[in-house]
Amino acid sequence: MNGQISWKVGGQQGEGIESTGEIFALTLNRQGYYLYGYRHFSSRIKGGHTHNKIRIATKPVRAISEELDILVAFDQETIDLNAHELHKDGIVLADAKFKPSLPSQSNARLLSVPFSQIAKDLGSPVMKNMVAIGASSALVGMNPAVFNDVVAEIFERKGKQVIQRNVLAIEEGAAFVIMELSQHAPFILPPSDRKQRLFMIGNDALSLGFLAGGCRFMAAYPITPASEIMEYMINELPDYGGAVIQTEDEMAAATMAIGANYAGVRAVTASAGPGLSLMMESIGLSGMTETPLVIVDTQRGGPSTGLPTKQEQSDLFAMIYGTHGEIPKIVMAPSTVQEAFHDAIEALNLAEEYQVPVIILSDLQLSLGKQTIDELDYKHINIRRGKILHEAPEVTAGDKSYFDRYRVTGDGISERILPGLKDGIYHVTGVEHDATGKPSEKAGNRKEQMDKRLRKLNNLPQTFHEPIHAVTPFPDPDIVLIGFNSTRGPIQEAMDMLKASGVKVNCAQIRLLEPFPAQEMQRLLQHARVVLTVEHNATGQLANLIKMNVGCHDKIKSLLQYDGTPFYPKQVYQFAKELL
Amino acid sequence: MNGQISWKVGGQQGEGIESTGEIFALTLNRQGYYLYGYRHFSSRIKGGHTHNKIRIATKPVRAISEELDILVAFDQETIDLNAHELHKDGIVLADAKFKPSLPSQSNARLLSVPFSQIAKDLGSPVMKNMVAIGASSALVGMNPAVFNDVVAEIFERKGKQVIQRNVLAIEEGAAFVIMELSQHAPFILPPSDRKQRLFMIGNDALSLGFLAGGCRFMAAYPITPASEIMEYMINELPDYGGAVIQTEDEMAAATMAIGANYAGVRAVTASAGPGLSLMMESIGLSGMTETPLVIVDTQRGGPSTGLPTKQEQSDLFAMIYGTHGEIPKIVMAPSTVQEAFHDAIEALNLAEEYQVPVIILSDLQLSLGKQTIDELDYKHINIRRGKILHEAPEVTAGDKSYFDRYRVTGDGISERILPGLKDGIYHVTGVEHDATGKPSEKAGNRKEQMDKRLRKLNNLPQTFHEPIHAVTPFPDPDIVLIGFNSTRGPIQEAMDMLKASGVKVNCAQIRLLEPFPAQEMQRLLQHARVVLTVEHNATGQLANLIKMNVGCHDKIKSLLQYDGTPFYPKQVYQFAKELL
Amino acid sequence: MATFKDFRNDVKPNWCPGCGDFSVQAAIQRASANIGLDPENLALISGIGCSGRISGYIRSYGFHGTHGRVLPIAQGVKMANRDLTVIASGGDGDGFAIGMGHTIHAMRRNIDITYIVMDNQVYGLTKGQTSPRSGEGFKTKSTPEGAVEPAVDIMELALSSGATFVAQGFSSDLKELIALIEAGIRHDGFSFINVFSPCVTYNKVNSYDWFKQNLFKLSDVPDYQPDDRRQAMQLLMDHGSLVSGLIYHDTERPSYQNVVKGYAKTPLAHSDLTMDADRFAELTKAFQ
Amino acid sequence: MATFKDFRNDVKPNWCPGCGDFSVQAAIQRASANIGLDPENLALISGIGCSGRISGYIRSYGFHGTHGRVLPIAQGVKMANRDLTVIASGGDGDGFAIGMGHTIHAMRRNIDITYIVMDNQVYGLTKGQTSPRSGEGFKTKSTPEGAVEPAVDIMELALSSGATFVAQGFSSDLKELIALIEAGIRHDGFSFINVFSPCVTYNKVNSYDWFKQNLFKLSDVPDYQPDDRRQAMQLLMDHGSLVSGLIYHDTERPSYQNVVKGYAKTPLAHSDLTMDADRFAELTKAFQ
Ligand SMILES: Cc1ncc(C[n+]2csc(CCOP(=O)(O)OP(=O)(O)O)c2C)c(N)n1
Ligand SMILES: Cc1ncc(C[n+]2csc(CCOP(=O)(O)OP(=O)(O)O)c2C)c(N)n1
Ligand code: SF4
Ligand code: SF4
Ligand SMILES: [Mg+2]
Ligand SMILES: [Mg+2]
Repeated sequence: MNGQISWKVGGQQGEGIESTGEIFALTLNRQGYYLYGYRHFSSRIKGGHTHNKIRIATKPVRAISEELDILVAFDQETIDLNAHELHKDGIVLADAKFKPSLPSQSNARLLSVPFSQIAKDLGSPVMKNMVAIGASSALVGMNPAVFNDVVAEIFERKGKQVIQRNVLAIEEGAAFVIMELSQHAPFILPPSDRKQRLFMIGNDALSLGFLAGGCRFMAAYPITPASEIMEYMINELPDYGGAVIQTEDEMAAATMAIGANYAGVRAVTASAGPGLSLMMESIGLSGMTETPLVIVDTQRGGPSTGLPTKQEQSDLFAMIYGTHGEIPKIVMAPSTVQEAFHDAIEALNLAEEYQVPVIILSDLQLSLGKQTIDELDYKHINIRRGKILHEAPEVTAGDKSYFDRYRVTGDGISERILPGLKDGIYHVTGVEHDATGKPSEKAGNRKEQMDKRLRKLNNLPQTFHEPIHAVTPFPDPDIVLIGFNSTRGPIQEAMDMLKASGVKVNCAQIRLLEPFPAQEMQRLLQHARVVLTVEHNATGQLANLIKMNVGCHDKIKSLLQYDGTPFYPKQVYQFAKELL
Repeated sequence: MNGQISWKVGGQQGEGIESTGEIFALTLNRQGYYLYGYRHFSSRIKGGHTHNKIRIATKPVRAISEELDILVAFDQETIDLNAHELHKDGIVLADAKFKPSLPSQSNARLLSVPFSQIAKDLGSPVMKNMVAIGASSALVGMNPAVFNDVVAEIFERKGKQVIQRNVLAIEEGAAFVIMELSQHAPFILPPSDRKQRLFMIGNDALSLGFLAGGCRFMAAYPITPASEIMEYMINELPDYGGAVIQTEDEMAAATMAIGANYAGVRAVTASAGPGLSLMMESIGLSGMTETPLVIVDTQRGGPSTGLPTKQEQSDLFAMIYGTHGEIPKIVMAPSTVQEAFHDAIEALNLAEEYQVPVIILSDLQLSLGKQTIDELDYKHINIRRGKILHEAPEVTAGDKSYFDRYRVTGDGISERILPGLKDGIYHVTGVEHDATGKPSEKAGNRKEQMDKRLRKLNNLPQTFHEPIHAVTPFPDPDIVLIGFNSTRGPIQEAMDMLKASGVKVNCAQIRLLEPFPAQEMQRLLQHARVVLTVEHNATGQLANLIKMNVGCHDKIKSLLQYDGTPFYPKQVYQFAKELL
Repeated sequence: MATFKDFRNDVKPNWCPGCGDFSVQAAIQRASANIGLDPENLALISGIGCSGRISGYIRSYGFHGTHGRVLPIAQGVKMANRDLTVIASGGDGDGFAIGMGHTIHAMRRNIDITYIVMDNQVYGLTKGQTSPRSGEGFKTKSTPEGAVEPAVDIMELALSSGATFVAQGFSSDLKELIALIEAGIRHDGFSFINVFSPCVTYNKVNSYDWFKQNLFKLSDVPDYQPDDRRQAMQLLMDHGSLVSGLIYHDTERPSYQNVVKGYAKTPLAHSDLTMDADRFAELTKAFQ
Repeated sequence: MATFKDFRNDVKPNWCPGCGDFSVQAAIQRASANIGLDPENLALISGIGCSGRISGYIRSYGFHGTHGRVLPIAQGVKMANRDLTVIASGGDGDGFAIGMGHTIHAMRRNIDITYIVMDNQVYGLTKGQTSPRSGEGFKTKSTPEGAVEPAVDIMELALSSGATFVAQGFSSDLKELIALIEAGIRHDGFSFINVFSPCVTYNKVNSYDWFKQNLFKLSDVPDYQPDDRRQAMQLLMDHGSLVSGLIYHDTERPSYQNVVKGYAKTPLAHSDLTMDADRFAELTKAFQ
């Protein structure tokens, strides 16, 4: 498989499948491999099929492949549901305990390994996961000792004996398979560069970005797949003097973050679709009062409660257009873990520079798909707080006069003062207001203030660091593949396949969704024959956004998937091929 | 003025300005004139300038004119703010008490009338409004006795004496002016046809439509300019056995209406932007569970609390796209009082037939602008409840089996059973579900159910009674004017002026905004040279909607007004003229 | 007549083995059968959470709504069809965090529904964050140093909200729980039953044993009269609200449906929706 | 030192002549001056309603938010800058209808802000509908036959919610009101002051006179000790909560800011936001 291996472990939720995958992957990461993980899980706590599929490579990967080399099965259901992915030389490692069998149409090889028995013999049946890890290592020709460090860390608090036992379990699992194979390992991993890289999910990167970007307060309400952000911040913010409040609901979360931002702290909230729908009024308040606000929307299967644990990208329009009335708003969509880190910092900066709400759109696969990345660049960290005045401008009309918080300026951005400053007093309201923030219904003032607010982002598509991440080797492409968020990997791999098959193909991930970079998009599309948006939704929202902002209705096609599963690169490749 | 008169009364809020206008207008309506009113008011209870401008004509009018014949002023501010609207033969009727004066640049004539003095002499200073009404009647050559009936009705409970006094006040006001003029009345109203017509606001028509359309439950939370709907229903529904609950908030209102609809009652809610933003999650629930729901959004100045008492049309995108994930949703936009009545009934029908949320978009001017209409057609009343089964289909698998509430059908619409029916049991959930409504995360089922739901409205643009109200005298127009909601009047009058000036002009009001009637719009636009959307918002939402659905980016222009005031026909005319 | 088996369907609950919610499910099924309900006359409205799944596990009309909105939905159902028995049910986060406003107002409004909360003092479905019912010091994913906010005293709040039926049960005492639910359904008005329903996965503090040790059983006070609100408040204060049984019962105040003027005595869902021409003419005449 | 005049600006309030809210405005201005506050150190956060306009009428940093969200905004402000004195203020609809959930949770959370409600038992700004505080039988636009829901007893609810400072004032008793606001601001924790602030336009029942006749003044009980929650509850029950004065005051429980681990003693708004490379390296290392 081109020096890559695709490995999957499956079983019942709550039975350690997640940690099995985690230990296996973390170790390989430390060995210098690039990994990309996908977790299939349900909206329940214990029981129900779950699996963790991991692609292992010597260069960066950002998509899962449809193929499978090794399937580790803790129950028959796992085999029944997943064996079809195995190619003919694929191997199932299954616990002998449940008397595994292969579906009749499968050509794969079944290795029945006494996971449970070995674990039990070593004193603890829960160690069957370790046996499976050892067995896996044997298949990829890895010395089981490489797991020792990770095992030692995990069981540190449980003492030496437990560590020893788990190490033994891994060894015995490996030994059993080596005996069984009586030949060399079938899936030898090519040597890695052994560099130490980061292994993380998008939510980790967003959290780290917030921390590094100076966020010191978060208010949030738990929800899948956003909770990790809150949980990370809860663990880390106290070290920075900051705090997290788990609020009573999402309206409270968003408005508390607005209050904190108003008072001068970089504050964020994070949620998923249902929470974002509840925050719409608050987002409008941020826009109208020109109070910075950063919100993460980790998209999941909608509508309503939908498919809470499944991949989707269907909140695009709701995030761009979803508050009554008209406000300036920034919607960013990182498409890699590194971009998530970078965009989190940048969102905090833009929110303060433009005094607007900023929504960072993510999706479940980006937020939760664990992957290896080269590094997070310290140089990305920078703090730009925009027009904050630290001294009040001279007060002209005695102590009763107010600071012109909403002064009409050329760029639409007014100077800001943080509460507490002497002689800086002003008023803030979600009602239309004059320059000092006092309510005003006058038609002329209204127009001035509306224009001022809406003008703020006019130049953002030009000044934004990378509104569209485009790879454009061809001046007159047959096709341009376009996506946002986590489809970056499948699209790039599909592009490689298409190129290899002789197609002139460009691709682009849109990183700034609002205000939309129409000119840049126009340039990308004008010489293309076909434009294909690759989207995890049913109505082609990205395609519609392009149609509205750019046109080109006739050449825009969409590959839409909304069954909860992420794209395979080959799917994109095939669909594109058929279009041409 | 072509047999029309434009009259305005102004003063401090809470001082009877509203009732002065009301009595004057209601009487003229009963005299057989067509009226169209515009209320300028603030978000406060007492104090602050308010005025009521009324156009009086012998044929239907649906716009205010920029001109003014008579200004009744109860304070100097009213003159200062409004005198510029008066043409050179215009007259100010002002209370002598405040020593009124005209701005120097005004050519109008000032008639200082002792409103307060006359009223006081008659025993009650509050009757100054009646004096002003009498004075006005003299200017339009109307016998002051025509007001007697209305006065008698209003003061019925206060007794004969009060009635008598008020009648006297009117008479004396008229007498004073007649003396003063010492010539015939300057603005003689042409004779009317004396037909009895209805005089109502859009909110009345919506309420009447709901009542006539079988709505028997409403849950709502007060907000300007929607509260009248709730208040009307509170007064009338008890006569039909129904009930209204004023809820604790808008989430409760929307979900309570969902519960009631689920249980088989036609139930509605109504609000404005802030409330709608809060209902977004609930709208998604209605869409996902295929539970009928009808919501009115009476648009007002946004964003956030914005301009609560001012005209705007800026919720368009939020209403169409504003819930996370993707649901089928109908958004209707009546553009006249009659259409409001008709659409209210139709919304109830469509919500049940398609089992979707239906949003009726209105705007402040349509909702609150009081006007004369010919009649509300009883024939519009019809009740279509869609696929409700009154007997459960045969149960095949014993008493445990469930009814296939979400059976996948060709048209996407499944049969519905109302709770309480024996053997009709099924489950409903906002989580993705199988045909019986039980949660399911299976990819295949997911796709089937999504497709089923989104397919439901495929044909609606074809079957909807009038997706676009178009007036298309020209096959190859120079310009097409397009609007929605209350801009119908200004657009039609502008069209007449344009035609008169030799322009080939068509016009259209879009009545079905979602699903968008793209084909019909395409036909309307294809042979036009210029397309002009006339919108009360700052970003040209309607124009963008057309661009997205139809294209034609190059020829679409927009006239945008978002200062809270409604369009004058002449504005539309002039803007269009300059474009050509 | 229907038996509790008629309230079963073929779905195997998603809950973790040992979860307290199994008992609540069983208790609703038993109580419904005991009072002679037929499954088709029961509408079970549920919130979002582990607990919220209950509407899919009981054979009756079921509506699994959005997080925190179980009570408005349930009230809407009852207003639409007053002949249905309506039970609303969900978690402590659902009812006392995001749904707190609705809970207080539903209690005050007194529409005749029964609200059963599976109170496990934690967020189960989102994998173990603190809930408004978590005790001070309780450690969760979202309170690694222990919760600093005291638990909301929902029983006192219920009394203060004007609820006319306030009870508390425990998953381990199925008999009592069934009796409370029966009484709750019978009560004409809003009945609130908070059930200590342990989460065996994320709450290692408030376990079955913990409740067995700490719960004061009202059945041990044979002469307790639940009709005295002051005494009920006193009782709650005496025991930090760790009391099981029927704590307060106002049998005098009529339910909402019975005081709303004009509201039909028969289900609105069965109304004739047509309007005759005369009536319509009358309605429009008001606008002349 | 600032005087109450420093808390005045040049805006003429929108309120109807005679509205109770004028007194609340004056009381906040006086109390702020009395305790030696400077206008720039006061952040006045207000809700939406007639009452909510107050933030525009007092010279201080002011934030007029969205309907019902005054408390989360105010708590966010305080968390961001603990050196600011934060007053949240709004109407009874704002706080006890749409904002009820936040009110209960803010009381429980005990962040050090002062919440002053202008309770007029009606919706003023939307022109006279019933509010959760309207009494049974109260006739409004939305209850032409009289309200059928009893008024929410917000004082009992506050006590039950764990509020550490619960007081009630009356627009006509400016002296008492000022004293209560001063005490509320001084209290380290959440202080709740419900003020009977008559709406002269839409509430003809609960008028100044009505309150004068019906309000029990705690100042008439010279030995009342507000530190006993049971006694406070008793008192409220005795008088149907028509009591003015400082009803309950818990001086022991620390405010939220003082129990949250790690939370800086100096205002977060003044934090140094930079992160040095070593610290960053350490953070990323956790992901290897
Ligand atoms: C609007 C919204 N916010 C958040 C969530 C995520 N969520 C699902 S269940 C739940 C809370 C679960 O706790 P609880 O109500 O106590 O139920 P339990 O799982 O403990 O039975 C949350 C926060 C959601 N579904 N919707
Ligand atoms: C989300 C939302 N819903 C409704 C409204 C309309 N609204 C404005 S003020 C108000 C209630 C006013 O009553 P209250 O809070 O008691 O304040 P008062 O005017 O009596 O001082 C309402 C319902 C709104 N602005 N926002
Ligand atoms: S996580 Fe807790 S509440 Fe949820 S099913 Fe498991 S035991 Fe029950
Ligand atoms: S309506 Fe009532 S609350 Fe509003 S300003 Fe007037 S008196 Fe005050
Ligand atoms: Mg719980
Ligand atoms: Mg009020």
